[in-house]
Amino acid sequence: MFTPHTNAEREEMLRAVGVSSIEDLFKAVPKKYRFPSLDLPPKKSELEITNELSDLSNGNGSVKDLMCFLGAGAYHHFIPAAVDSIISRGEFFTAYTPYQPEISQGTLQAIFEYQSLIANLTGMDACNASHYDGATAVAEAVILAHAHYRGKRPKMILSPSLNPQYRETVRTYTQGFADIEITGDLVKDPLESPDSLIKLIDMQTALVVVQYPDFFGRIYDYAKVAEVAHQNGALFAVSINPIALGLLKPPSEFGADIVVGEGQPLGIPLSLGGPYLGLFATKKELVRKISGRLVGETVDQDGKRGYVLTLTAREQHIRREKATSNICSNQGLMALASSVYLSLLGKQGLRQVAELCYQKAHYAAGQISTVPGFSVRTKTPFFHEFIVDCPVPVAELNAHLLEHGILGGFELGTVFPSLKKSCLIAVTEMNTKDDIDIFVEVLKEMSHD
Amino acid sequence: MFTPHTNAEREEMLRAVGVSSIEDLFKAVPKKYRFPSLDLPPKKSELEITNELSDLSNGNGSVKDLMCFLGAGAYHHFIPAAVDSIISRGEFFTAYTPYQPEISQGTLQAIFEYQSLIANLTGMDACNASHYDGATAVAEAVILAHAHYRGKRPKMILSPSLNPQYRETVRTYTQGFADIEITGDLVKDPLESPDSLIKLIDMQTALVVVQYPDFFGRIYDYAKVAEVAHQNGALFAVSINPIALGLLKPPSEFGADIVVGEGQPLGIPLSLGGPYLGLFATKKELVRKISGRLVGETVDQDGKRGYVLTLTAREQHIRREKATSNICSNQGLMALASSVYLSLLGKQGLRQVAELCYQKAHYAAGQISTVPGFSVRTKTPFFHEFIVDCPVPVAELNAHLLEHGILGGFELGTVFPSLKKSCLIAVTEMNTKDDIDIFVEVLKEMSHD
Amino acid sequence: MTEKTIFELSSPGRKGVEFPAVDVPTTDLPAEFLREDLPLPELAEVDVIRHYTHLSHLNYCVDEGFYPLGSCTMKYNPRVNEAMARLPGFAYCHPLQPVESIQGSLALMYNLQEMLKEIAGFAEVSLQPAAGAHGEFTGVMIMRAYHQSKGETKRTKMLIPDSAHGTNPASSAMTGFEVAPIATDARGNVDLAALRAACDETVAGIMITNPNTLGLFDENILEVIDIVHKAGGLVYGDGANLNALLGIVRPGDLGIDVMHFNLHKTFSTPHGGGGPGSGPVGVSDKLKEFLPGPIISIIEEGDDEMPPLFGYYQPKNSIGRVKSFNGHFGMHVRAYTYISMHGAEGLRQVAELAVLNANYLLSKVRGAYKLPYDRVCMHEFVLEGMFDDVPDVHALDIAKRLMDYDFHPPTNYFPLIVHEALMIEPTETENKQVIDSFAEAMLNIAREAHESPELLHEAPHKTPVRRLDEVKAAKDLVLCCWLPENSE
Amino acid sequence: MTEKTIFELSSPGRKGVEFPAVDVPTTDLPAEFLREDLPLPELAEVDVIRHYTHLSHLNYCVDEGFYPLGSCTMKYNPRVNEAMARLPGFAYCHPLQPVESIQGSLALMYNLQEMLKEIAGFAEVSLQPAAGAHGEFTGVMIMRAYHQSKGETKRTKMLIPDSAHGTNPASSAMTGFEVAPIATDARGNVDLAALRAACDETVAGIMITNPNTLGLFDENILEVIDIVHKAGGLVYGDGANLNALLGIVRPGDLGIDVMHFNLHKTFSTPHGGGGPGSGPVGVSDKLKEFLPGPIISIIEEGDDEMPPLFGYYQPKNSIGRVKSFNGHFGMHVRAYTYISMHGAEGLRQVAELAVLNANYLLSKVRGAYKLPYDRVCMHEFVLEGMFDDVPDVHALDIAKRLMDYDFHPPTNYFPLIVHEALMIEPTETENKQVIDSFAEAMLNIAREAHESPELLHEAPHKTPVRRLDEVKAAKDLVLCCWLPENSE
Repeated sequence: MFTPHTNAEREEMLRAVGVSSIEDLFKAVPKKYRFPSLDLPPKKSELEITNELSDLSNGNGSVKDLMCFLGAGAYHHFIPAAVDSIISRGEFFTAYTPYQPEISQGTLQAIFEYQSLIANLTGMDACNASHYDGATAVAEAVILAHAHYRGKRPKMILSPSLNPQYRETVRTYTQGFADIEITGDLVKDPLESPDSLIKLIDMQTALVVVQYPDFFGRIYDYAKVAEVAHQNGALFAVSINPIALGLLKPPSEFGADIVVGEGQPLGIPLSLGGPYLGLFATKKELVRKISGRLVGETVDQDGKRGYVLTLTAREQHIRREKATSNICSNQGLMALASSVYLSLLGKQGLRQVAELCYQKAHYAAGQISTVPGFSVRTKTPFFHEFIVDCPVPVAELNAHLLEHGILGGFELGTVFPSLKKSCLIAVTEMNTKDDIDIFVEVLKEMSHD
Repeated sequence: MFTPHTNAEREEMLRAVGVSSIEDLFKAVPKKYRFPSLDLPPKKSELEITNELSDLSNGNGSVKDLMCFLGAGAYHHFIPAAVDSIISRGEFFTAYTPYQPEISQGTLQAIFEYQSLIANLTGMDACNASHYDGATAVAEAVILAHAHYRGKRPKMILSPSLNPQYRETVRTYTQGFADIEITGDLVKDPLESPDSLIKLIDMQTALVVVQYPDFFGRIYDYAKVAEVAHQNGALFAVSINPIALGLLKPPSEFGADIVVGEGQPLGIPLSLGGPYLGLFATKKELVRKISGRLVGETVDQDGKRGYVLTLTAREQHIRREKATSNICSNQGLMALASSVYLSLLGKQGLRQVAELCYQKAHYAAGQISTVPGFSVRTKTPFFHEFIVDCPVPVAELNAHLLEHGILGGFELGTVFPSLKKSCLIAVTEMNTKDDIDIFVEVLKEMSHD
Repeated sequence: MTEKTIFELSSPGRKGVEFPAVDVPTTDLPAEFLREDLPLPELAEVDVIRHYTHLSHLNYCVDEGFYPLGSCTMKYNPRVNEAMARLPGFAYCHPLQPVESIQGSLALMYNLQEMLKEIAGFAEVSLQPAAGAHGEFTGVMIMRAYHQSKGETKRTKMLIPDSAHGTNPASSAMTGFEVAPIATDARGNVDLAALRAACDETVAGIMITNPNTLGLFDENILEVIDIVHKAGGLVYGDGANLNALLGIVRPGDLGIDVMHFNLHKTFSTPHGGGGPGSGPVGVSDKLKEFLPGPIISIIEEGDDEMPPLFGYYQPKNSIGRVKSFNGHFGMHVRAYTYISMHGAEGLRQVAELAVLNANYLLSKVRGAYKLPYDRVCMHEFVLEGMFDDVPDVHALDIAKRLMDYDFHPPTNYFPLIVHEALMIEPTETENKQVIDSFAEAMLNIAREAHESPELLHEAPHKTPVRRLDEVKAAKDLVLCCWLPENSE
Repeated sequence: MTEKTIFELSSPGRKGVEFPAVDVPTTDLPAEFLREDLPLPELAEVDVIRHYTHLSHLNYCVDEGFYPLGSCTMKYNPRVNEAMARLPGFAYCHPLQPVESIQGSLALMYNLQEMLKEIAGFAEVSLQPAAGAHGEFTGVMIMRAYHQSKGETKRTKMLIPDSAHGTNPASSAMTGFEVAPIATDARGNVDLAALRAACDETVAGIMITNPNTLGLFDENILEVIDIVHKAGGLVYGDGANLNALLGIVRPGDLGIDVMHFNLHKTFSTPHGGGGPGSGPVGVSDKLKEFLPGPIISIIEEGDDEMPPLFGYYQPKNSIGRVKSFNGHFGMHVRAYTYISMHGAEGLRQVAELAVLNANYLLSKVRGAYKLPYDRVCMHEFVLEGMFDDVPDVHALDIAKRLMDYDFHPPTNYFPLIVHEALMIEPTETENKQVIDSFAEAMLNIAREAHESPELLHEAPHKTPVRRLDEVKAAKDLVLCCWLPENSE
């Protein structure tokens, strides 16, 4: 199976080591606790575990079986078969961090290209080799801003329409920083215009973070917020949906210094929440402040182009407690998946997917708004998510939808007290007109209640 | 998508060719029939075809959902995940026949090892790079025997317990040979002992073909048949189930000159009947008579070990109409799958699978024989298949079983008039005791009818 | 580095897979039937994966680069094909399941039959044959059965132009026909005079490859077919070169009576290091009854509420099955996927761009190499791999030298009617940049042949092994290896 | 050969994937928000597959051979793990689905929590952290939260032995602790005197790596833990080296309060060229309430007829979530598969053989290389990559030279407490033959270092690129490429 030792080999090796049994190798372990008997299920063969997990996985209702109108930070998009074909190659998934560049050019060039693709997509100058996910990328932006101002500017302004899980993660990450103050996000009306952030920005502000499209799917031009932030000497960060950038102007055009976001929509399966991909890109002025891995282009001793991990002096294993982040792994394989995805779709394909999302979402919103009792609350421009106010509790509605094979929208009331009867509906290229029409029909049933 | 030409490139290429449009390249095609409009469904994107085929495949009840007791030439065995991981590598599946050995050593060594594995398994001296399936391998054995005796021995004796599809294929293949006479197989009682073949063997006999275990799962020692065949100067061929050879003595031990068989059980999915793998191995005396590809070991100009296609002078593209077979492709990727499977299971694993099949089949037979109305007809030793006589028409029984999520045995009456109420039950390592007990419970329901 | 064989990697007692213990009461094994030893190698999973990963790295493949192996249509294999064929509902159905439980697969096969009929202009298709040569054999058997059914037992002669595919003579011979070769004329067409002379009352038919192995579409194809038909013969079309004709012309419309398809060439199913292929056979109306069965048909028509019920039918005078079960279903899924993703327009584009690529490449190397038949080619063309002024450079040397430029060589020494043939088929999935670099390599090699021919004679230089001793291989004939003696 | 970047391979107008046309009535796009240009490369599917296939061939990987990267536990990644994580029911569930629709996944996560608790002796586990360093950070935050909850706000000092993992100081600093290093004694254990001296009322705890980065199990571990506990501190165990302890000893039993697991080291989930990892955190009873949520629990007990209903719970004084959603579920599936296939005995065997392999390899190279702490090692050991008589040969030279022997080099220059460290971890999935050849290479290199040191200085010789200019990379800082200017 996975350990190749035959009895004969084991004996021969023990002899070479000079001990008479394997147990002898563990004398340093306190005898009292040595060789505990673990209460684990009996071992299973590959045949048995395959059966067990097939049964368990069949116990789920996946988006392969259900029509999915659920988004709120993770999205059901089409993944071309070529993506998995590449990331299933042992050369990629069984290698590790490219510490030895001479035999890791595959991983290194792939990351370099990933950095390039994300920089091009976001309009930024540089991008790191990825963070864990969108939430931690935002947290790292906050820490970057803190370090950038050497702790002299405590105020971190988070938009109330930034993904609530991201905001929570930022608060967790910054617990140990006595000199960080998180503000802006815990307002009564999470739907207030981004302009209301402006009044919070002052010379104590290190960073303003907004989302684009925002958590509710709304598209805003943040130019004014960015301008005020910059006037006050603060940094401006934008958390993006990378698919939306196939259509929408990049955050660089309205002044972003840092672009973060969740890369999952770029060819990564939903997988109950992970592994995903934290995007992190900046203007060139901030490059040397970025945490995490960076790959740079260089030449070898024969002058041949090659790639290496660079600026490693920033990292924790060298700077130790002076490093600004402890991040060590990245989401290498997911970054690769997103690169393959972006390479396959290219300029035209990404735009097409973004347009499909936009058009289908608007069709769905239009149809839903005709159902008595339901109303579409989102009035501003939106991308592929919008808020629907419902005549029945959302949990009840979703249970009913599930019986009809439909995964309903996110129940906003679980996070926002002011949106108790609202849900957030997401529509992507995976939803056909027929799906949407069926969804609307089922909503109609609930409107009779 | 799959054609990379941009409009600009197309134009540039046309200019280089010296024509003004692509249509100009087809002037040799009769104008009347040029550019027909094909009535095909509108093209589908990858997203759409994926949905369509997911729906179609969900319209099947596969052995992943059903308990399978169906065999009769194709078997449901466990396939370790490593098999598909290897055969999915582009280096293997997007290469072709290794005509250029310097850049095809991967395929060549893999085939060489396949030949070696099958030779070791069957006890033969040599093996070719595979035929299409078990049926065509038997047909090729007949043609080999015909050529071996230069057409001077017309008689080809096929055992009545040789897979009926194999027998039919032999008859198809030999239609053009005026000097071949197929005999032995169309007897009243297909279950008669193999010794009854002996009386047919004479000096006109080129070949005797038996199956081991036979189509009905029975295990016979064919030593006597082989001896008589050899005494009469005829060749003796055995069609095997490779899994059974994990347990049973190889045909070499009872005198086989040729071993053929269906390689599907060696790590190849059922896939509604194909692609499978035709095994073909012989004693060394017949090596130069084998049709199909052969890989041999040699050295390169630096003395380094390497592999090449060898004895190609036998093949159709050189001998043309004098070749004994027109076979050109082989089942390369399936041969690779079987090699990976055999390498993973090895000596112990294959024996274990064979034992599981044997034991579970015997348990199932024992349990079924307790059900009123059902009786196990097979009294001789058997491997993993056995005949059950049923109190109701087999088609009706199977329809009932299917409703209970069970794939019943093969309806023998569709091929053998004398076995109208019998079915052939196959049991493998995939059937748990629970499966078998449930199966028996459902049979009990039918015994009340 | 030489990779050890899996036998050399074996260590007694090692295990790659474990299986569950027996969960039923046991029965004694029949001692007299048990084998004493099972001389298979013993490896852990990691050993197996590493071994085959190493082997894979010794292969050139389409995923690696240009593979212009003439007549093999080494086009790119779309990844979605692979994903579709592996859908559990397709990959894990038993071929003998009740038809009610496999309607999805039967619908797919039925639709594929319909598509192939439409694409090539035939009345019926059988998906059973396993490969091109197998389809050929099936087709020729059908021709034989047809004549037999008419009592025309004297029709024993099969005409085969010398520009036809290499398997045709063997396929004919296996079926009991005598092969009569027909010459090729100066323009690369079937020599009509020779054809007419051969067309007597013993003619069973002709096996024609069109475009032929020179890559040329026969300019007299209608006449060729007419001559054979008038003589009472049937026309077999070798479908190996169908890639050039998709949406361009339907062989059935031209009067071809029977043809095989190579799903692994035309419809992008992978070549798998030698196979599996898939060789469905299409026939005109009068040959339908002879097809090998089963064929998929609608056994109960559907209506608004119910889909049709698909099942099997057996043609009434079928030649019989040519293999077990239904053919290479896994390949049918891939071909169906490919055809569905192209539609009529897409398929025509495939042929057009395959032909454009071939002519474009030809335009770049013409002049540096001799071109025995200089016409607009179809999807491939044949050069002479020799130079009058450097007589010791051969096609083989050019082929081997191409490997040093990271290209797979073309087919060489085929067709036989061209001296030192180099048969080049770029396919439509290659882009202009790739073709440009291949052309550049060909031009470089032509220069090297004159300036430093030893570079060619000693090529390849950069491959995992150098030229191999084929004579030794055939003489010593080592076809198998065994476990090392001391392994137990 | 240098592989072009995908940007250099782009050709304007090329397409890799097509999408369906819009099937709904359209709405005008908001012109003021639209981007003008989307500067992404344009390639066909074949270009993309070839490009990444080429790149893959430039990598060394576990599937290729021995990868003794100390402290990274580069064990073989079973293929069944990959198949299981890709089961559609697992791969395609949305993290916010109603719990009723994801009972299979929640059951798996619940069972994995239980398994990890049992294996390491903890009271509760959160699967949320995304990687080892993330788990560390989470663990340290929990320690902070614990002290805060007790009002012990003055406990700001984190003790970190100099034999601990490299991320520990950064994790502590990020959480607001001051780091106090503790020395290692002559036997490679924590210096007890130094520890005692550091243990005052400001101590929050210690972050201990055991076995430590020298590959040694601390002989005084119980005392170390006791000293810290008595001072009111908590003990963090770095789980990166857990592979050596499976079934050997449970960190929780020793008194460790909190520990992260590296599923990608110990439990065979693949390293993916840098990630994703997965770093669940286990804690003792008193720290349960601080874990990041959600944690999977049974929200309705099952009975004979009904399975239990699994759901989420939020620990009452949770530090809060450390990332979105539930953690790296795909990695949970793999780890669950691995643990299930081993059972208690199998896991113990993993640790035993990992330790045997390390000691066996050590026995072969001892003598040729200096071994600063010569004891029975655990799963790894650290050599000095230098020779007194050839002072200009460095660990880096040895590392680079190993590539010429087709091996991945060990970790070098870590731990910092060993000069020119070479940290070697063979793992249990390597067989004796592989270890023998690696040892032979190490011995050869030691000889070469004396006889022909230039072989080492100029190594590697056989790799796709030679030694790279890292100074230039950091100075010129080219982190991205762009579409060629003339591409449009």
